[in-house]
Amino acid sequence: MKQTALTDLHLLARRPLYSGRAWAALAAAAAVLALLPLLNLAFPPGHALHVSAYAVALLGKFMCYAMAALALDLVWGYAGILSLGHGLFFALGGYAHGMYLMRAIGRDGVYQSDLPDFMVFLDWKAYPWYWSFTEHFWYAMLLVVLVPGLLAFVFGYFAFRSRIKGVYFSIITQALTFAAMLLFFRNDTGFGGNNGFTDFKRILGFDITAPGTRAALYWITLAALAGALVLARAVTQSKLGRVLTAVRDSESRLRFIGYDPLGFKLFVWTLSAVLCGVAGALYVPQVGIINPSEMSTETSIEMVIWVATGGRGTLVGPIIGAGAVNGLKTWFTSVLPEFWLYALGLIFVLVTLFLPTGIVGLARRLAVRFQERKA
Amino acid sequence: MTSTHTESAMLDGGPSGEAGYGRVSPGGLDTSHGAILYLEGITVSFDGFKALNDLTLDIGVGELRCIIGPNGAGKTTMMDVITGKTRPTAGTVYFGQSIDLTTLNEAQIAHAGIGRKFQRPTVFEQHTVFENLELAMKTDKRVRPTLFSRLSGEQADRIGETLELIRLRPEAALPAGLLSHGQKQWLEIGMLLMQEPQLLLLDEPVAGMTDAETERTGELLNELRGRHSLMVVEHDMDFVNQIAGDGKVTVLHEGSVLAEGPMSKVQADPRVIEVYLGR
Amino acid sequence: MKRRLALKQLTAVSLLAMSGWMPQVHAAGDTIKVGILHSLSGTMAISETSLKDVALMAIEEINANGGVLGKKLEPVVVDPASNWPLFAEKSRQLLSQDKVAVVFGCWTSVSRKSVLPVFKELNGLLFYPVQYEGEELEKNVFYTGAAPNQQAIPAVEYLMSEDGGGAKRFVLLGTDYVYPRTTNKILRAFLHSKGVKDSDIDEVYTPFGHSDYQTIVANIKKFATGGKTAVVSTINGDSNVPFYKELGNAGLKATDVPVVAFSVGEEELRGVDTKPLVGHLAAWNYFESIKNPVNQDFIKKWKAYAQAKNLPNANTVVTNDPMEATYIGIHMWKQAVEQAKSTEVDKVIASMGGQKFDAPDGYTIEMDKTNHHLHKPVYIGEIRADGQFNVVWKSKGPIRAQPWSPYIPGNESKQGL
Amino acid sequence: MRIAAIAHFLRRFLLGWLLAVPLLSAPAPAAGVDPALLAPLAGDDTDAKLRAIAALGQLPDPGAAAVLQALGNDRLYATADGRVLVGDGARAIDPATGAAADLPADAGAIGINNRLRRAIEAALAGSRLYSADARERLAAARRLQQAGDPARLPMLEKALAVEKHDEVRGALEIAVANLELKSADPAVRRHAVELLGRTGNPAFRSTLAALAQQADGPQAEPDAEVREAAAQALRQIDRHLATIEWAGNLFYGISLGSVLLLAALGLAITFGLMGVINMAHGELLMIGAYVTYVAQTLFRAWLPGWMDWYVLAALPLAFVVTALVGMALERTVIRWLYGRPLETLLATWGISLMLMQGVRTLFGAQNVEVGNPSWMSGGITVLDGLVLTYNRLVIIGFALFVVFLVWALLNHTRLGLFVRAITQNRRMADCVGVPTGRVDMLAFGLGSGIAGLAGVALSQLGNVGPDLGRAYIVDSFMVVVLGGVGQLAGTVIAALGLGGVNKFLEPYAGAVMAKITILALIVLFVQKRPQGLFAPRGRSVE
Repeated sequence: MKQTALTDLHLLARRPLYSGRAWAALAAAAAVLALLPLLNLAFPPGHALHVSAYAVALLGKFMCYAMAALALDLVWGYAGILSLGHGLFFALGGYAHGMYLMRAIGRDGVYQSDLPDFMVFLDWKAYPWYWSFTEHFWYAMLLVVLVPGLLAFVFGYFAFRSRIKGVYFSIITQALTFAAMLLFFRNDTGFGGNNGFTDFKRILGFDITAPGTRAALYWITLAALAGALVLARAVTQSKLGRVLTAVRDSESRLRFIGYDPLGFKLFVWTLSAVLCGVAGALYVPQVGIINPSEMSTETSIEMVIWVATGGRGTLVGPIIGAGAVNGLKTWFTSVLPEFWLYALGLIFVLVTLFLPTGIVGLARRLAVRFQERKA
Repeated sequence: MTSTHTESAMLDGGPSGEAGYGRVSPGGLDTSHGAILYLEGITVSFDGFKALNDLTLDIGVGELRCIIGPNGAGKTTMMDVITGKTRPTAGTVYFGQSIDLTTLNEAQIAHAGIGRKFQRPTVFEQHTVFENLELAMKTDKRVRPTLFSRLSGEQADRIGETLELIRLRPEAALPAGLLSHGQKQWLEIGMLLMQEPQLLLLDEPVAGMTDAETERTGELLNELRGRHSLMVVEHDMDFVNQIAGDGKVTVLHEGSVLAEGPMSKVQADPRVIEVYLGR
Repeated sequence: MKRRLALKQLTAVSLLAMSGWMPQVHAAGDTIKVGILHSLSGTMAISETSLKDVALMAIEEINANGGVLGKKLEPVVVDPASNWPLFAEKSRQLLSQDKVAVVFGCWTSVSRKSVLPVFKELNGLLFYPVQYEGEELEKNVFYTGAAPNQQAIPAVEYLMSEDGGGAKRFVLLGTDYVYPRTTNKILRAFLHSKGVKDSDIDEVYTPFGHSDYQTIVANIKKFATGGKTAVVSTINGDSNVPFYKELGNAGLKATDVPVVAFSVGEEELRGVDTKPLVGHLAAWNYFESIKNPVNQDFIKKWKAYAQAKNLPNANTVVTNDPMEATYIGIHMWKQAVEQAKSTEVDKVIASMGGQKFDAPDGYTIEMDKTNHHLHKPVYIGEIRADGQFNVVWKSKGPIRAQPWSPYIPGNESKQGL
Repeated sequence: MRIAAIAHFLRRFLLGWLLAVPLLSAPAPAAGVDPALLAPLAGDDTDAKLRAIAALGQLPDPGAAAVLQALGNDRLYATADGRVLVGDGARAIDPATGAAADLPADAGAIGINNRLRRAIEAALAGSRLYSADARERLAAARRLQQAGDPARLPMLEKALAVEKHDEVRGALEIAVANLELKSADPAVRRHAVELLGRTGNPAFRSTLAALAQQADGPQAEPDAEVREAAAQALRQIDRHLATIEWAGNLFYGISLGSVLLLAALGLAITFGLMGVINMAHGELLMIGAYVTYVAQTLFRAWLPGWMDWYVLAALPLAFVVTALVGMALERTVIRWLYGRPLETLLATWGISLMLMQGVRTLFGAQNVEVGNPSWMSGGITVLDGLVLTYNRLVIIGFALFVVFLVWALLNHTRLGLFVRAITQNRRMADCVGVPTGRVDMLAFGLGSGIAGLAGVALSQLGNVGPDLGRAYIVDSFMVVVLGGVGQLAGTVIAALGLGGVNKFLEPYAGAVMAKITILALIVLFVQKRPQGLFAPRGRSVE
């Protein structure tokens, strides 16, 4: 009898990444998304199965947002660290990639100079040091990971070491992001000031506006998103994931059983920042511009709202949330341009009041009720 | 040692220096003088108010020590000092002969082999009973090992045994938040045991328990006696009588030791009667 | 778990529906769609909202007169919310979803820059109605606002003239973005050519939405002790109010240190108590106070429209340069379409050059044959106590735009497309 | 504050003409300004106009002055038949005859430019030197100090000869000295230079600098002693300038600080005490500002005579309105979110979006015009050179007043007691019978109301538009966090500190870098003191 008992304990111990059905559903969703660019390329406009380039581009953008939301959910949903500064990491990733894209323009700029146009009108004669090597794609990719990662690590190390928690942490992340935004707004900083980077021509030699390139970027984004989801799932399912939730629920207790929260927080915080940076890097070539407004308070708070709407601490929720909120935004800004802010604002209020667990939470509750009805 | 810690903390964010204790103890702890914990002249003051005042006290290996005293006598503060939550304004705290606790943080102290149970039961309510024990289980608690750790068979067995011990086997898969008050108390004790500490600090372990539960808890502690050193802070005199036996009892008053000795002797002490039992 | 993901698919699909995957039913054929891409929310709404309204007015007017090619114009208004990536997304939507024949929109240079690639890729047509820094010439864009030589340089010339107070020293004060930077670069070169030393030029930039001008005004005062000084302000819309308030209260009167602004028009002055500002200057290609029948008619129409649609503060609405530029743009496009007998972008572009239009600015202005910019007259006005401008100087006639300023090295070669 | 305001108001009354807007219309001129003199004013020839203005300036006739004054305020009209009329509302007076009549329909206002304005002021100044009122004479003398026209020298000396008032004499002497620089006699020049040096007035810096440089300079100064004296004078002036700059930074810092303080005070209650991350705080400021605008509009319509006091009327109004809005929010949304601070962030963010759009729908997306009342426009000049603007002075005072108000409310009222009780232990307070619900509502209302008051103040400095709030929200949170949540004193010190540091950095680092540095400092500071400047200590921390 004890034997059987023990085995069921082992069952408790072993946690699969996803249930078989979940894997299937995920694959299905991914497949649907992956199909769209093909439909766009394969069928002529007007054909019933044609997907407009606009829709593809839009979804590509949303997937970048979704990835950022996912990253934010890792820290907020699991470790209970609310960041109002993820827009910063997103933008830094974007800028890192943007530097390469700017170099890739070559002499096709307005001034036919080796330098980007904004450096020309600043009368700069050469690239500042921090632009060196950015003409190499892979170095830029390295920066995409390193810059947000390092910043997050250093900032996080000091913040967590001095045990800054909750609202305080949120506010200083906001301060950091705001400062960074002001810094990037300055033309003298060397990142194009308010205009940021735009008018990209090519990436790795491919014309950046060609449908093929678009599709490729789209698929890469989709893959990255899926990868990020699996990775995040793996982390949260591991024992480390359980430590993180413990940090969220009772950090001091965790100390007394021998864990030092610093390292765990730092790990997930940095991971999240890196994911966010990658999302930003994928975002830039698809929307064709990166500028400091991505670091504005508004952007970061909206990210939080995507997570909240989708359901924090569920990983899939933020992805849905990012899609839903931005979808609504796109829709509203066209159908009721004068009043969409009312609608959006109201949604935020209602979600916080009546959907504390977000869309996913609602879905779960409905599911449960449904099953009870059946039983 | 602290330096190596901070340094390593920068590398992998985890306490590594003291993780050493985690691995080598109990053998590693030098208790050659028979005592496991020394408090010497501890003073703690918050903005002038002295919560502890030149407190001196030591606990022997395998001893079960009961600490009693009226509210505000400084019992909880003393535990805070031992577990590193509060730094003493003056005085030294030694764990065994060699470890100066005042230089370590909570996590390091926990690793060194001191477990603490709080006044209000604090368990991770979102986690299942099983997970609570798993988290507490003694192992390398740095980041990387935690990330890649898989639960081995005998680890699961140990959790199983503990579950039996604290009688929560049926609730293993329940979120801890759903447990009754007493069950939470036991779960917390269970978590202490999983840490395999050499010194257990128990802050009012039977507060709010039914008589049956209290009874059971007493038995539990008696089972632990000898295997671990225990320090029990308690108000409930009957309970103290039940577990203290002929062991030493310490009476705290206004932040320092008022009386010390077997229960019978202490209860007879007029000063103790005056400040505590009398009322 | 399962439902969670089922829900995911569902959202994905419904999202597609929203973003126009599902074949949309358009009342195409009997109307011509016209996109209007101005921020109605966010920081730029302050300036752009009235452009949206004036565009709608012009469209109504055209429709009232039988539309274009016998078809009515159907405005498609979207709100890019002062968010540059959203500008790109929205322009893509207008061009590829709504299939608009032309887009009127954008205010800031960055918004224009962010939509440019889209217009190039989808070969769309954009009319950009705001004065800007030049240094750009795109086949798909017509610039109905002023290039630097149609606004900045005449203004500075005036300041140096006797009537303008014969300024010897200049404070180039601007918000830190591309328009002020480039304009000031051009002005500096121009001033050099007039023999002004660098020591007599002070270039100052403030962040967006800067609201505390105490230090800067104090510095201007200090700088002014060095000789007859004038301020050339390229401060972006919003920051002007605190700047002028500080200026007025610090007792810097126009008679001591005149300020000429390129981003302050009637619309902006609605938000300021103008009494302390009397005598400060602005340079535009149009002022509401210009007296001529076309303008009176334009103003009358606008006020009537505001009343009819009861826009906020309808009784105090004013007209300004970008509004006029929008108005001109729409009408010129109409003419071009009728000449080309088609709304096809390439044909329209071809027939745009040389279009003439009797503009409210009192001239029959012409779209340049090659460089996509208008020939515009230049007016310099002093702020009056009633928030209007008192024209103190005007160019002999319309001036041809120089998008590639000769004052920027390397531009000599560039002319036309 | 009120008394000073009134006193100043009267002063402005007399100085009215000097400023762009006169507070009373010109006195009707007596008969007899030569039409031949007036005619050119209607013409297009600027030089002729200038001559005419100068000529009118020389006339003792008050009518001439009235004409110039009217010209200066766009109230001088020219009829089709070339007559020139002084307009006064619907009526007009013909300065040639003094006859009053209705303003003819065909009469158009005569436009002028800055050049003419300068000429007019100078011309008027000439005649004003003999005004009965010392202040007018002083102002005129000051005006003439700037004009470098030697032809005026005799006139000035004549005036100086009869002038009794010391201050005016001083001013005149300087004006004379300024002209004497061109005298042939080195001794005179040197005396003049020394006099100018003693004034420390930066206005003369450039002239003196020219004198000080070697004889081959543009304004060649042959005499070495004079050059030396000039250099000396120059040093005096520069020293003076330095002091002014320092004092200036101090003042700017304090005034910026008081603005931050006002903006943050409301938040110090809603966020600091009640723990609501109120992202709509900025919008409450904005509402306060818009209430001011409405009050102004109402006064324009109904009490034009009392325009100067509309701000005072706006204060209670703004407080009530924003307080009501705040309470409404608290009742409908925030009350459900206590203890979930991060959720309040999201909800209030949504609310702020709606409030902003609401204002756009009501008042339009454009900024609205809110004017300073006359007693808040302009400024006083101290240390001859540093201008302290009245609106900022008033706002500094107002900020202190509001701080006192809040302090009193929190520490000397029952409500305050309850609020503090709840912030320390909500459940306990509930148990001892504190009506937490009502107190929450009132406290939130109080915080919002104070934001409203701040909005009134802000409307006097910057623009009033839908985005007003966004500009202040981040700064406000910085101030509260830096000061230490729930610490009123901390908030005050933090605000003033930030303002000061910012303003002392700005001259060196520039506006942007100054702000960035500040934010960086805050981030670093919070590392050291996670609880802010004034952190609560003891066992209750964890």
